[in-house]
Amino acid sequence: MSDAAPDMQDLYRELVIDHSRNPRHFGRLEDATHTADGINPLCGDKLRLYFRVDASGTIESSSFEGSGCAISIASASLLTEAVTGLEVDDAKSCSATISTRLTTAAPYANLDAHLENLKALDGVRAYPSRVKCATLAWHALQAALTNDTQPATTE
Amino acid sequence: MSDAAPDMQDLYRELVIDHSRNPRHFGRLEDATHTADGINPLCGDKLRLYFRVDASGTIESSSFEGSGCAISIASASLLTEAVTGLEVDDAKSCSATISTRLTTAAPYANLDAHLENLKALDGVRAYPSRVKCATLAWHALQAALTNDTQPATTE
Amino acid sequence: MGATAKTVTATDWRADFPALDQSVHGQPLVYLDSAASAQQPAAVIDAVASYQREDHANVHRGVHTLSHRATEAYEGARDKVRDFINAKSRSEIVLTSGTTESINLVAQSFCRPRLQPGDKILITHLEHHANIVPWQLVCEQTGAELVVAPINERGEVELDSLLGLIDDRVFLIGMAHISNALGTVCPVEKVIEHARQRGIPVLIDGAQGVPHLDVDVQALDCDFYAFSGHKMFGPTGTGVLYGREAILDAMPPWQGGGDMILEVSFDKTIYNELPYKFEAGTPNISGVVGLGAAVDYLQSIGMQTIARYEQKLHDHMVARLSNVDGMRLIGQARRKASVQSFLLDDIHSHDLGTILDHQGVAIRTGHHCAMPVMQYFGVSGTCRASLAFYNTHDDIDRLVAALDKARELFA
Amino acid sequence: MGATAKTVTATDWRADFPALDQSVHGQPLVYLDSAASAQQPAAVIDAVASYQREDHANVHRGVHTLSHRATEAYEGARDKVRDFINAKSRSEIVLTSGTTESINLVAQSFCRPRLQPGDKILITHLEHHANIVPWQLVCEQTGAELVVAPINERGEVELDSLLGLIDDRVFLIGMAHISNALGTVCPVEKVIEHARQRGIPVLIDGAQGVPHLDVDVQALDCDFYAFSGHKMFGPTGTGVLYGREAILDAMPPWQGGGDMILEVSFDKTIYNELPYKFEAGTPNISGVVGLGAAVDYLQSIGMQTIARYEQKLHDHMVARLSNVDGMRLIGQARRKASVQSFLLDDIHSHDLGTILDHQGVAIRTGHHCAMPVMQYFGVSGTCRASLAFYNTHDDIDRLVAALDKARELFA
Ligand SMILES: Cc1ncc(COP(=O)(O)O)c(C=O)c1O
Ligand SMILES: Cc1ncc(COP(=O)(O)O)c(C=O)c1O
Repeated sequence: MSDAAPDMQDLYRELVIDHSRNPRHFGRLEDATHTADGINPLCGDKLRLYFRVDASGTIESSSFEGSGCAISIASASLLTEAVTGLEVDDAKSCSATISTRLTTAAPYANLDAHLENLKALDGVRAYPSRVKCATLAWHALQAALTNDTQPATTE
Repeated sequence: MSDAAPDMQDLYRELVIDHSRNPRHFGRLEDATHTADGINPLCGDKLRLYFRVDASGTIESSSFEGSGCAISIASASLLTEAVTGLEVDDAKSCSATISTRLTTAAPYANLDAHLENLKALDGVRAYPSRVKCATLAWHALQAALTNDTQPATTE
Repeated sequence: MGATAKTVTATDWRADFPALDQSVHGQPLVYLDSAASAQQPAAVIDAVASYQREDHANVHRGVHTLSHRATEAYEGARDKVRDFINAKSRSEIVLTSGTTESINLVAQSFCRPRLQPGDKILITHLEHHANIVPWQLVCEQTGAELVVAPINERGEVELDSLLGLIDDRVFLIGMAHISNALGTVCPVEKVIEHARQRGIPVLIDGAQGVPHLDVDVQALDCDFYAFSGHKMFGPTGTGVLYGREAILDAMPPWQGGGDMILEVSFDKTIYNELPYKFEAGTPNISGVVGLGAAVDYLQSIGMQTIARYEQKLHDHMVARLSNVDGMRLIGQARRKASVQSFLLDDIHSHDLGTILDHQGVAIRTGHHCAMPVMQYFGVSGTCRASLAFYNTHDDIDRLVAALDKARELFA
Repeated sequence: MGATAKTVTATDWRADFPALDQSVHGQPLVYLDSAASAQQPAAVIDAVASYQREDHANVHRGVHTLSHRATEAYEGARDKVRDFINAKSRSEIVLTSGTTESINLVAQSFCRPRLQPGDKILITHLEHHANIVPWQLVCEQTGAELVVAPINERGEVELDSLLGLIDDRVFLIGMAHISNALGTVCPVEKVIEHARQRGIPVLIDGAQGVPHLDVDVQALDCDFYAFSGHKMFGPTGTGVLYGREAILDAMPPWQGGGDMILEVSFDKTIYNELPYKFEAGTPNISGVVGLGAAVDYLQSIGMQTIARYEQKLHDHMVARLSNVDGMRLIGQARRKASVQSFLLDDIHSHDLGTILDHQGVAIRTGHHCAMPVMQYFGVSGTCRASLAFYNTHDDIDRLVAALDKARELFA
């Protein structure tokens, strides 16, 4: 199993394990202006994301709740850190950036400083069956900010 | 095709072609005491057999009507010739004899004189998909004489 | 047709089909029964076998490698089918067990909850039982009425009569793209155009369309299109229901079970999104993998090439058959494809089938699951020769020679 | 169990299954996901391929040689299935696309026309969604009520509670033979005995029963028994509904189409006799041929030999897993077979599945289409290792070693 271990550690990087064990911004956001659910029927991941957007279109605060695997929880937690303080449009394009990063085989592009931590998710690329876990929160972000009422799913 | 022709003529013997073209006892028997339908969904054969059985249990007269392939018509026609004049029980055992003859690979047994003509059907043995055509009338005979109300089918 | 098709030859294609390379009763097989079920190219047979030898597991719910491979193979085939018939979205491709299930699904999920007594389902007189009996069942269940547009003695749907039958009570129109019994190519485009104007949904039974035509559901603009894998050189037990997304979305599920749900509790069950809502239980994974391989194979030749080649062969077959003494052709539509029904003298179709089989020529005989067509023509059954692109001129010669023999035998 | 089983070894059987002879992530595959879908022996894969290469045509309606061969192969497989489960008559063997369709068929054809508001369908808390959602749908359609018998913390159906729920409004009882999520062998014999006394029909979901037990439907005396080909080492897209002849006879058809009719006209349609009445359209011929080959294969080993071997292996697996630190076994019924669900520390099942896969060990994770079971145990999913007779002690060692690795990684 000696050659298996390194890869696994690439998927379950320290930052991922940390965020999955101690998710940031976990819980309901009482005065949220935008919210959306994400469901991954494959593994039963269920997330609800909350955002408070102020009058100028800035995401003042973010949070999430739900349950899921380490990858989906870490991804949601990293997301809340990354998008808080962004303009809505920037957050959306950030969602697109990350989705593309995780789902295509293109060389990794540089990431803006505030997205730097999201590189921790890069390991999922090698695990096609887990990509959806990593992108779930980002789909839900997209849905929340476009006020889509259907829960986002990864199927 | 030279080796194909003889086999075919074994299936379509002269007597079979004759009975299929000029079926005996064809038509409805007005004062029938026993009747039954035979349906072969495979080729759409539909027969109705009629028998008048007298008080002593003898088949006084027989007839049939319907449509079907040469084999099924010839078989029904030959049947009406063979069983007229028989006791009901003898007719039933005759039905069993012929069904066995056509559906098993056992060596041909001798046939009583009144069944002699039925040898003309022996050729179907080599055509498994046509055996049902030859046995249809005999199933219906069985059904008629046991007063079964369901149409006999060969499926 | 014409000049371009002359250069196309079936010889290479034929070699792709292992089943065609055998003798029957000592004669090389001539397979003229593709309308009942087509043979498979080795590419399909091998795709199924190697899926099974290397990649099989259950789909959708697994994280392990085989399950992932199986899911990719299964969902990849759905994408191929989408592309093949040019559906807008993969959500519109519901994988079923065949045309029959596809049509029953529409009858039960789309029609049954909405049909009111007095509503009408409009079909034609040339339909296959699969496009008759499901409507009879749902009409009985709801008090709706089955209305049948007539055909003429050439075996064509009478377009004007059909359009004349359309009124405000018509809830759905179901019709074949190509008749399996007569070969008639039906005027589906015109019917769809009229129906769309009146907001009436149309289901096309494409079981015989997809193997012979270049089908584009967006161009057709139909609401449902149903077809079977085994008639398009793929495995039995596979089929497709194409449905317009908005319509499928509004329909309740068909069967209940695994995979068609997002969440189950005893209080409340939430159904999955399209197309999974309609795919309860473990699907026919290996069959669908084979269906995907069949699409690849057909696309490698090109449906237009196939249609052109077949049209030529069909016309040749009809011409040759017309010259056989004692021949009665049944089905002489002006637009016709791939199929010819006929009777010879007074020889029963079943007998003729046996005599031809004895010479290695496989045709189908009987009612072809289209009894109303038989009733219309006043026959209990017909002989039917049906073509695929793997058939050749030589096959037609063999058919005609076998018919001549049959006449000798019954002379 | 015991002495006799000791002499049995899986090594030879394993070699019959091509898919097991491969590496995943550089490790020899350990396949512990047979409860989701079993692998096929080469005998099945080859039977399907050679049917397709040599004998394929449509069944039932053809006079030509291939059609006759296909019909014999298809109907021959039905006879094998009849023999395998010891049904009284081949009329009682309805071939479907899987357990899911079999159960939906009973819900829609048997129950829907008869259910009155206030009638009850009684199931248990450990059912697969395939034995829940069809009943929810038919209850919604008819106003009947779904009643659920409880399970206990070992994952056993509480027999007394179940029997206590039986009253005059119970129209049908549906229950699993073996739970796919928990491995519980359910007390179906006792339930059937009580139900028979009260004249209540019982459907057994045998999807997990048939691959592991020697099933005899006459000895069981159930009214319906449903199972899937792909869980018994046969092809996907095949399944069986066994039904008592008198009951099937009285049921209206399920789907409409070809083959399920004797006669169709627009006025009146006469349905075919059993079992064809329930088999509309072209069946999954090649799949059913494979199912027949799977039955032959299983019978060549013997279901009792299989059950004995598996029971030993199962008990060994449970013993080994119990000794893993941080292990929580879910499902500890006193009668149990082939399956063990578990959780390890606080590692999410999905993560554990990935880590095991990376070591070549294929398990299933998630809700196993049995969400109510997950709700009962208060978990969103479990890891599930499931066995077939091709698994070995070595597979269990590999599983346990992989779990140890996972604990290291998440330590
Ligand atoms: C107990 C049980 N019932 C029903 C099913 C459904 O079987 P299928 O998906 O083959 O229709 C399964 C398998 O998933 C099962 O394990
Ligand atoms: C025109 C037409 N519709 C429907 C069907 C039914 O297809 P299947 O038997 O594959 O469900 C057929 C084939 O038999 C057909 O030719």
